[in-house]
Amino acid sequence: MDLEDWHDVASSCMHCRICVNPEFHEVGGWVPICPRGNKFKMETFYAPGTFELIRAIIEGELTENSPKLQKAVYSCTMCGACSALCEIYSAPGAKVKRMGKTFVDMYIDLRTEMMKRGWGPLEPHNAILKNIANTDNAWGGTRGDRERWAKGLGAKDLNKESADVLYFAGCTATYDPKLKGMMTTAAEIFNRAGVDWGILGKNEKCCAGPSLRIGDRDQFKAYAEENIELFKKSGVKTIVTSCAGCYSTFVKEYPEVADMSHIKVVHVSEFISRLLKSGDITFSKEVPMKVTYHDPCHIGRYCGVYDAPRDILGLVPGIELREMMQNRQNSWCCGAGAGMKTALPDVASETGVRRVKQAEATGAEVLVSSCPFCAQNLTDSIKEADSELKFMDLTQIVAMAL
Amino acid sequence: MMELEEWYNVVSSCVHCRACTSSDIHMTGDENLPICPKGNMFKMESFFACGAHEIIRAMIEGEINENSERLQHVIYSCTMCGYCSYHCELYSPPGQKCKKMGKTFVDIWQDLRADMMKRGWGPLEAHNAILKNIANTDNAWGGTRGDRERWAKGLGAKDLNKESADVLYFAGCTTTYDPKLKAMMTTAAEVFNKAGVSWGILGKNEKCCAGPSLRVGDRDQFKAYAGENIELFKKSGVKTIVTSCAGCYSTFKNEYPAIAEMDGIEVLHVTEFIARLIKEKKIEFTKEVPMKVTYHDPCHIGRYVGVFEEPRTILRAVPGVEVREMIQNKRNSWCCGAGAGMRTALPDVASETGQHRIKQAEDTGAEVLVSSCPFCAQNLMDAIKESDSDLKFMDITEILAQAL
Amino acid sequence: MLSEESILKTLQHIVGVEGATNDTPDLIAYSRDQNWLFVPPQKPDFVVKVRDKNQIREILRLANRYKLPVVPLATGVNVRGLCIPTQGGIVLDMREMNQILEISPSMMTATIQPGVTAGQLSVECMKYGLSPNNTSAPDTVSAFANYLLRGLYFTHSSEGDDHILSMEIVLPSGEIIKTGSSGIKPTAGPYARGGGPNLTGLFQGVPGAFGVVTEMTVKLRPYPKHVWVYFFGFDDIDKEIEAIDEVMKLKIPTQLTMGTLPDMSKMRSLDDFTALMGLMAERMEQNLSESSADQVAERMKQMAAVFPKAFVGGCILDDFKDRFTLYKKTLRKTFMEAGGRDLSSIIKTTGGFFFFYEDDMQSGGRADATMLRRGYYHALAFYGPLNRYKEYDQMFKDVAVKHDLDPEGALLGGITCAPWHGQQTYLERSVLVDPNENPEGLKIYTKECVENLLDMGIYGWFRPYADTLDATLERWGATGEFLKKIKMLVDPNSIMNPGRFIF
Amino acid sequence: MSTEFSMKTANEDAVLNTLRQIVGPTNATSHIVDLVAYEKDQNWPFVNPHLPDYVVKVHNKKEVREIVRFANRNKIPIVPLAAGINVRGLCIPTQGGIVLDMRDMNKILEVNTEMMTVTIQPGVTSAQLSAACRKYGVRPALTSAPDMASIFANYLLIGLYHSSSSDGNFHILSMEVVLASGEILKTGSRGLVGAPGPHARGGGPGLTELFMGSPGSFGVVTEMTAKLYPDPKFNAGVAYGYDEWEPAVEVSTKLMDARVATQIDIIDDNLLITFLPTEMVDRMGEEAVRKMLPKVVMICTITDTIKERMEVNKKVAQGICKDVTEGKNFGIASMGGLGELSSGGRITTGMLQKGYYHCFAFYAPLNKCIDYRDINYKTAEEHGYSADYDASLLAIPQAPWNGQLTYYELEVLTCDPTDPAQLKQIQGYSEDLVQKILDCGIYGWFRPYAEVIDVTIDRWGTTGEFIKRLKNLVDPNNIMNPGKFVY
Repeated sequence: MDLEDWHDVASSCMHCRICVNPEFHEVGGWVPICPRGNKFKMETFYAPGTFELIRAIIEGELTENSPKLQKAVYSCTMCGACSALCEIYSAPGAKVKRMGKTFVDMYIDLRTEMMKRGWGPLEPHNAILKNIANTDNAWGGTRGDRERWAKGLGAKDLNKESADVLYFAGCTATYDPKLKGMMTTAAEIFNRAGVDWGILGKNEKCCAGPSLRIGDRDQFKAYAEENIELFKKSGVKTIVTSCAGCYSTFVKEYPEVADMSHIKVVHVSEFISRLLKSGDITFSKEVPMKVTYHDPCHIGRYCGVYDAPRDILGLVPGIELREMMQNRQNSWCCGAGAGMKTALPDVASETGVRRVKQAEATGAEVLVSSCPFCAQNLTDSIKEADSELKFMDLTQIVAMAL
Repeated sequence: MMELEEWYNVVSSCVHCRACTSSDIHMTGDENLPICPKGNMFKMESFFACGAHEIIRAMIEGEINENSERLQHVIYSCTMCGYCSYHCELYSPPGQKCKKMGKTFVDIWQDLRADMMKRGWGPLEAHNAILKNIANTDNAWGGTRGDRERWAKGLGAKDLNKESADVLYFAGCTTTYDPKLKAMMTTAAEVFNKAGVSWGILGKNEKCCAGPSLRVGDRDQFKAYAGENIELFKKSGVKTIVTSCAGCYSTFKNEYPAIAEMDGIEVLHVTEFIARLIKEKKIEFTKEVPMKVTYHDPCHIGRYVGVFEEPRTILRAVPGVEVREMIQNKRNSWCCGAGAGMRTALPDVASETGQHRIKQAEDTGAEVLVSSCPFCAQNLMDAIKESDSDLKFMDITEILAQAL
Repeated sequence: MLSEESILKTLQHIVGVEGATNDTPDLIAYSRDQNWLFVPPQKPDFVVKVRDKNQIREILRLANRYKLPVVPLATGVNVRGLCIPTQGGIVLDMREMNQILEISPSMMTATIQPGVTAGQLSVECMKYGLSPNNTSAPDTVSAFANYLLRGLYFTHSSEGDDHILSMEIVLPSGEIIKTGSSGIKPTAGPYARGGGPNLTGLFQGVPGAFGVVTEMTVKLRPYPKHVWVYFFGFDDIDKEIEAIDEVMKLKIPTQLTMGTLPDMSKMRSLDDFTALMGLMAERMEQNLSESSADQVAERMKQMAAVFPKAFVGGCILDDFKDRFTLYKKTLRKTFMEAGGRDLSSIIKTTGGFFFFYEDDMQSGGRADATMLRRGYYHALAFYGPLNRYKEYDQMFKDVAVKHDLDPEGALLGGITCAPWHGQQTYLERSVLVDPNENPEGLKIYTKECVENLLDMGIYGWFRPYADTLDATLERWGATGEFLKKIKMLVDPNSIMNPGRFIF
Repeated sequence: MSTEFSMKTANEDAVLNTLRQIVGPTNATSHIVDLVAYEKDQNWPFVNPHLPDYVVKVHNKKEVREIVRFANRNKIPIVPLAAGINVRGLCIPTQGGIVLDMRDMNKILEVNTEMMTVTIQPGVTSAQLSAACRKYGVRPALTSAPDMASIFANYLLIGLYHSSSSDGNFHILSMEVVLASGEILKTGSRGLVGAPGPHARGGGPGLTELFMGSPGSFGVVTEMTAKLYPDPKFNAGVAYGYDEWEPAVEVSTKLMDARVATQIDIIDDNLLITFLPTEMVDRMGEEAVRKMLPKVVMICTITDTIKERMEVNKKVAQGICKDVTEGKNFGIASMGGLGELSSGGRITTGMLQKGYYHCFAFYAPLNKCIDYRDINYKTAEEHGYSADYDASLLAIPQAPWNGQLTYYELEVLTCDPTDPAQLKQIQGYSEDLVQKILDCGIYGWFRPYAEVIDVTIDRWGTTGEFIKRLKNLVDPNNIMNPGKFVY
């Protein structure tokens, strides 16, 4: 939508600040939930402030760019927590819910408007957009390297062959060597379960979620159309992805670009959970570990995938899952979202370190999640907080138990 | 009797708690009622006991060093009913100190008026008339000595100047010289005869008990008369003195012992004596007296001495009489207003205080207001007229006379 | 006058570069709330984040010297524009000054700073087995400001609305006043009312117009182990009021809310219900949002058959089992004898409103925030004797008819207030006119209702909201004049939240 | 024939004539005989006696207003006096001027059982009000001061009540004050024209409490509406004697936490004796009575309108007392006079028996009770009193119980100040004790008595300054009971 369409929602903010702290009965304490506001404190950096900014921009009260405006707009990780809370209690949330949207959609349209007016995005964001334009991925990795991880893992080449399941690895997991394990374990699980799967290999392009969240709507539209074409051409019925970002983009954003109803998009945790339930794979080895699970915003708050990862961990023999104080829809963001890691690393780091501290408080030895962005940021944050915690992806745990 | 200065410690220990200005609600039917006639009438603090204490302190310290009508008004408008003393005695320092000395505030007020006379600041003209009468005619009313015994003619009273008897009936000047009160004496005589009491009177030689002189402030006249009377009583050889007058009774009981030895002569008020006769079954009441009455406790036999029950036993003994208590009764009675020379010196105080009591009597729904003191009788009768109430006043003896 | 740059530089010198700003985006965030119709939006000139009272003191001295308006803001959650800087100046944002300085179980007190929210205080107190007097406002409000302005509490009918023991105020001159235990040094603690005139009352009920309150000690009570929520229906409002009076005089209920209900038979759909039931409907709408249209209609029919003309609802909280059961028994008996019907079970299953409050009533929460879901929450709130409820209700209906609004369109709710002398009852008429649709209509309606209420006689307004102030001033006589004198005494340059109270 | 007594006196002047025009010839006087009654009270060791220049009996608000305006114009001090029995010299005109005697302005204007409020004038005494209310089946807050006291002034100065532990001691809802300028200020709901009654507190800043806690130093309060409470038909009591103080304090704390008591009194033996009927003490002799009494007694009275609630509360109270220690059960009945707890009475005048009632009264937390006791006993001994006989302590926990708000009274009841040596002794003891208590830390004084106020001002810091500025605002010419409060 255009920014103007949000005028009614933006000006109905009651300033009740329900979006600043989660309901203390659920969380058992009075804790913050908005990474941006918690760091910069000024009201501008909380949702009510942003609503007034949007209203001011639409009404022409705010007519010129400023570093403070950029900082306010681009320091938001788009974790969706404020929207989840406002939805229950207050006016803008109720209106947005009736529209079938969340505040994240408004923030995306705000950044689109910023780009349209030439007020943004920030330099590091432009680097990402350029990378995507040139190399179909945000990291500037070569197309050739796209499929290197899959060599010898029995993945069909869906450009030529056909299969039931398309495994969409996602750029971040593909090009970050530290995350290679996410894909290889996924492949091992598919093979073990006898799943008929394949990958697009070289032709796999960025889902363009980051472009959308940075504000380049055109780039997103172009890539979305191409990808949807590609998916239709590959004839698969199900797409499984390990990347939470890709998952939410396929589920929530792509349907608005073109019809995606014929393909079912499933996150790797949901897929594995189904395989376990159907008995295609079973756990045999003991994994005596105390773990705590971090809900990635893009599969949790965005799409409500909370239980699948916990079901999986629940079935792993010998494992002990300890919930953090802030979990499920009240989770604290890992800090990497919406291009934060590249553009405002201090926000990403400070947010991540706070999450690491929360994980330590549970007494767990391992912090588990299932999203490459969370993986990157939480691993860095563990180092920065020089914590003894170890970070493992959900699939790595599954692999140990197989 | 003491000099005013000797009261310095007592009066300066007043804590101004004003217990002397209103009744304790637990004693007066859960009502917070006035208790001081002059304070209730003139309202200013100086008219209450706590004001009087400060005035005495100021007179002793010299802060008040000249007479004034205001000072006289404050001092002489007190009927000396003793109610303030009773309430102060319960908890507050001056009352407690007096109690330990075996005295009450009335002693203070008497010494104050003695001091006023000594300073030549008092008493009032009307009081001087009383003192002159007593000096000349041995009674406050100026009645002739001859008339002293007229009431007793033919009632079988022995002449105790010559004969002897067990009981000396001391009529008292007010009862003797006020014709309206004659019945008080004649009924007393009738009761004595009926009960076979050997009694007599001093007749012409009966002199004023000089209580009024003391309360007006003339301590010398009181001392003189008291001495003579005590001699007379001892000479008459009686064992018991019975009097109808509450004033004489309290003077004999409280003041005379300090003047001279009374050789163990028992002093009884007529109500005490009759109550004893009833208990000893010497007299009984035969006739029905269907009457609703309420009894007014004269201060001088009630609060001064403590005679509360005897009058009530008499009334209860009379068949058909229904006794109804006023809201302020017994030790908490409201004064009739006649005390300490009030009727002559400040009649407005006497009248208003009396009318206040009449209203209380009416509130009980009684037909007859009964009492047993000539001063109360005079003042309450006048008060009934002034407030044109349809109450009737009867002395207690009149009631029992109807039942004999 | 100082230039804007030098003022900003001085402010940043006091609170640090990050703490003070005049960037437009920051100013915009503080410029309005939903009460814009009665409190016109206005950007402040500066926003300053303060952390302690010395910073506040320096800022006030600066503002006093250069006559810069100062608007103290604890969390700013009052939806009545009390913190909108209508005359510009400095917004003193105390959200980060949110320490709970002390919770003393033996003293049963808590000493808090302005930024402490109601939820934060409830959570901390629970750790000691204690509980503050929980406000029924959402838990994001500042407990501090709520006590200062005397809010509504789940213990309103047994503990009343005065919960501050003592407080510390910074005056524009920079002086620091200690009320309550009258600040005799060394004091045994800033806890209780000391001797001499008690200034605490003077600085209450005033939205920061006499000085910046920087610290306060409030009463705590044992955590209520037992909670019972009740809902009785009456057909005769007079009998109901009598029963309420009797129950209040027995000093039983912890919170008691009452009111009349519109004619239920007119309800067909959820929208009818929302229009008719006003605030109470919000949570119901949420509960029913998942069910289908005919399920909703069925639920409406069920309720219409049962709903009474008037209701009494509320809760009883106690920590002693047998006293708690005694209260339950007595309250139920009194209401039943007055013709009340115990509708608790039916209401719990059908609509649920009142019962969605249950755990809030015991430990505080944000259920009340559902009232904000329509995007506007405009209400006329005042104190008056309960026995005049019908007169007030009739007046609101007449004015509604006069402005062709649905007379049954809103609910006059009442919450009884201890110590119940004068049958002091908080009365609120929620106005369901959407200011965006019909601003002028709402203004006329409100002005007329305010005038009528003042003519009929009320004890006083719940709070000095903008829409009630001007009509009240002429009727305040000498008291109004005296309050002006007090204002001149403490704030001669009128920098404290100007225009918000008297002048 | 009524005799006319003139009130003529030497010092009659224009002022007296004006006053007489306002209130009538017999109601204003400057005659020495009338003035001496207002010159002193028993607290003269700390408030030196001083004659007023004029005494005026007023009967309504209009008269008060005219007199106040006249006095303000001519800068004549005004001392408002409701009953004047505060035995602490609060109504002694230390700077002369007019004593405004409101004893006969004593109407109970309205007893409203529906609103549970009563509207009274200054002269209404506690006895008068409690008796009047009983007819309606309600009771005011019954002061533990003697019932001759003005309940109006008692509420204004925030007294102590037989239900302070449950009803607290703030009983005024709204009032009318005549300021020095003659303006009539109406606080609470009275302020708003057309309010449905002077019954309750209105919104906005609370001005009522501004005029409480000081002896008429901010204006003459001419009318107030106070709270009424249901007359408790059922009352019970739990009383235990202890030989140590710790259990008494612990039991009282637990009882207050449980909110079961109407009133809790912690009384030591020296004070307890004054409450026993004087005949009993005289008959048995003080020594024998002392042996009978425990060191300290905790009396918990429980009154209620609902029988079962009283039973429930009593059961809880007894449970608490048993859990702490098996104290010696001390029947209330044997307390004689204390039986007046439910109807008000004069028993506490007994504390004045010895002619002088020196006491320090302040607010502080209950858990410092034993510190204050030790300070009092030690200071008393240092000044030649005996801790066993002379120094005594009374502690009454107050609602709201937060901050363990407790009223403390440290007394010496055995001093007769007319003896110069004892006068020097009590003044020395008093000076020493004030400093020690302030150093130990209190919440605040019970009332601004002379012997504590000047010592406290310099410790009151900016709050003291602010109160002075408030006083200056309402009373620029400082005519309102000058010298009695801040200055």
